[in-house]
Amino acid sequence: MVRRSEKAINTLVIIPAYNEELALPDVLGSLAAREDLDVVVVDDGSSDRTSRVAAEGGATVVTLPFNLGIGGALRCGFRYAVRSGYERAVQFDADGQHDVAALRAILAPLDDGADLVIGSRVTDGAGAYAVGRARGSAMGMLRRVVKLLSGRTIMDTSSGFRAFSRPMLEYFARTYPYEYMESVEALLSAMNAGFEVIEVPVVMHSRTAGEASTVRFRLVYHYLRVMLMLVVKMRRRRPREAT
Amino acid sequence: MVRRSEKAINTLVIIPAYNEELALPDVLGSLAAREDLDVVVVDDGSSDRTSRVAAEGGATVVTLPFNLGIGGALRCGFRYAVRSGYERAVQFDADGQHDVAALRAILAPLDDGADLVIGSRVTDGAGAYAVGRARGSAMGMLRRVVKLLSGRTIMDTSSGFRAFSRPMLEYFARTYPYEYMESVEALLSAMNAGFEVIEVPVVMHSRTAGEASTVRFRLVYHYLRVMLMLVVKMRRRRPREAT
Amino acid sequence: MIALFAAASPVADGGMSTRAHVAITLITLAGLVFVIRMVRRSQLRSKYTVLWLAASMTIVVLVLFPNLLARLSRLLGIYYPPATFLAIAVGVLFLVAVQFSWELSRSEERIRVLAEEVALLRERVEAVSGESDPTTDPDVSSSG
Amino acid sequence: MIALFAAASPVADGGMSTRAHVAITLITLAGLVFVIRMVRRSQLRSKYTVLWLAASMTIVVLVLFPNLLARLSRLLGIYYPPATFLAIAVGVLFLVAVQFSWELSRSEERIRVLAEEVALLRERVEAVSGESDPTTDPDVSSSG
Repeated sequence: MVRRSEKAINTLVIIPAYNEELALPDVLGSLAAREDLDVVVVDDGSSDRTSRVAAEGGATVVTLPFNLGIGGALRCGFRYAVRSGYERAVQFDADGQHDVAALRAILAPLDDGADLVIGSRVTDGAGAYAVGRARGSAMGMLRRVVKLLSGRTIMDTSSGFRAFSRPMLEYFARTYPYEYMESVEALLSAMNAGFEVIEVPVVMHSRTAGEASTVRFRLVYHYLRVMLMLVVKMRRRRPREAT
Repeated sequence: MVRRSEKAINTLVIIPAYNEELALPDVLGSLAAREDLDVVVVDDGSSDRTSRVAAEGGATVVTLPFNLGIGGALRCGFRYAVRSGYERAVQFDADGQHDVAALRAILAPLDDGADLVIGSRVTDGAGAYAVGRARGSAMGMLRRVVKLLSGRTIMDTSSGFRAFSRPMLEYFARTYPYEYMESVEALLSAMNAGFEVIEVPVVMHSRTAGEASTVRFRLVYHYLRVMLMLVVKMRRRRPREAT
Repeated sequence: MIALFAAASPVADGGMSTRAHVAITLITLAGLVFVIRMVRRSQLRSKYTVLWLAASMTIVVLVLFPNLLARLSRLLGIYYPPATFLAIAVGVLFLVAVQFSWELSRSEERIRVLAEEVALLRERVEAVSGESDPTTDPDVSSSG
Repeated sequence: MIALFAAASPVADGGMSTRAHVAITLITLAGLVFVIRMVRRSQLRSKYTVLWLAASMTIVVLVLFPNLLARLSRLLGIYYPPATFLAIAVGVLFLVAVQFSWELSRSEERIRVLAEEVALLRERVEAVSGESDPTTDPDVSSSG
């Protein structure tokens, strides 16, 4: 089932992209310098030229026939990684938020047995990323929920800068959640299934295109929904069998 | 549309398999001795290594993206057989219940114009297959229902060891039922559509992994449901046009 | 039949008048015919068939034996038997709606899986047939 | 409007009190707005739009003309008009549910067909691109 190019590249960068034709070229350009990485862009049913721009940028392009949301695009990327035989993968933002220089830091713990590495914005030692007030309090709330349900303190529960081991990829290829705030749900699900989760501080750029789109009311609704789902669901998971 | 290998193999063995990584190698091994057969394994959304094991065993593998149940897997197999141009096919169990030696007996009647040949466990002359009491009485009930609705006595209405002619394959590729106890429904549907059904006694092994999983209550519900559906549906079918 | 309906005095048994009885019976029978026609055309899966036939039968039984409804009402402490009837109907509808939301969740999940599979297939086909964008890495395009 | 509601004395016309009238009217209007918003966002297929608008309109008519309900109740032999109202609502919901089960059956069948097609396509693509398991029949693998 191994399909990747002949060079012994075993790391895949997964970039979920929805209408990102403007930001994508720079991101792919910065990744092109790294010869040891393959890049797949999952075009989440974009209505602009995202797919074309991604192909021109040298990435493998997987085009979803309609918008599935970030969770669905990621699961598709995980499935691609598993089928193509990659040993590890990194989730990377299409809008230039993540820094290629930070890839080393986020990939290193995988070699020491970590299954899921979270590149965290707010740990001490992280860089210049300024967190707005509303966002900050929301992050605090999620932190408390995660602490309550897993017993562990993860500073940046919703970070989209993450690295995955092969077993983690296989698990998420089947089970990655796709409802709003899927990153928190996925994190808890991984911890519950017994995967080794580690957090490392990374520098992040503030988003180029500001997305303050999450209206306050909807945000509250989604937080309540996520918490309800987590509380209801998280007890049921069986511990993962040893890999 | 003919795609099968150049050798003039016109018989396909269809093996629906759901999480059968343990039993499958032996089954495929015993089939490999027969040079005149092609084998397709329909992996019904297994969560284990069924697909891989099947490919390693030399079979063509068709992998369903999620579990469709035995009826769905079979219909997919029939569709594969029709598209690949096979003249006849045999349904074969992945769990070692069926005997390769019995293939000749079950395939022979097709040459004499039969469309559907049922390898029957309980006809006189069949071998050592021991039928449990609950199963026996259930089989008796089904026999009576089939007799009532078709006027014919079929001893083993739910046998999963069957051979199909090309016209039968084409019919089932479109219409094979997929709800629980689909084998009985398929049998009646074939008889109602005017296909030639024949029953031959065959030796069967008892299942390696016992599946007494059908709880009594559910079983009763399903029997009632099947009978209801059969009674309601079976009158409408048009007689099949001459082939 | 007629005797049964006639016996159903407005208040005593079941609290429904003869007319109401006839109306409900006719409507229920129409529903039964409708469901059976759908099944025959193979347009309805058997689990739904069982559901609707069971619901129709329940109504038929309650209409044919008004005493049953009256007794049930007394048991439940409802003073107006037709209200019991409506309450049962609403309860069934609720269960059906829950079942539907479960089926819809599963269907949506399956559609998502299919969309992902189609996307992966398309990538494969384009790589093999070399028809993806010309600027793509030639190594990948030529692998077909 | 007010006059209409006021005219609806508890028993004479439709048997509903003014308060019940106002409550039902408000709920129905809210439902109408909800349906129209959904349609505007193109989230509702037109067949469902027709269904829900028709249902809402029926309720509005029955509420605005209580005499209609009273007469219908007499016709059906129901002595308590609000029960007629509820019975109609339950009947409509049953029909809707039957319709939904039919739609779900069809959707599920289509999803199944798509899943089978995707599986067959994947087999083809892997055979052609020679990337399926190396132990596969070389004749097939080399055909790409």
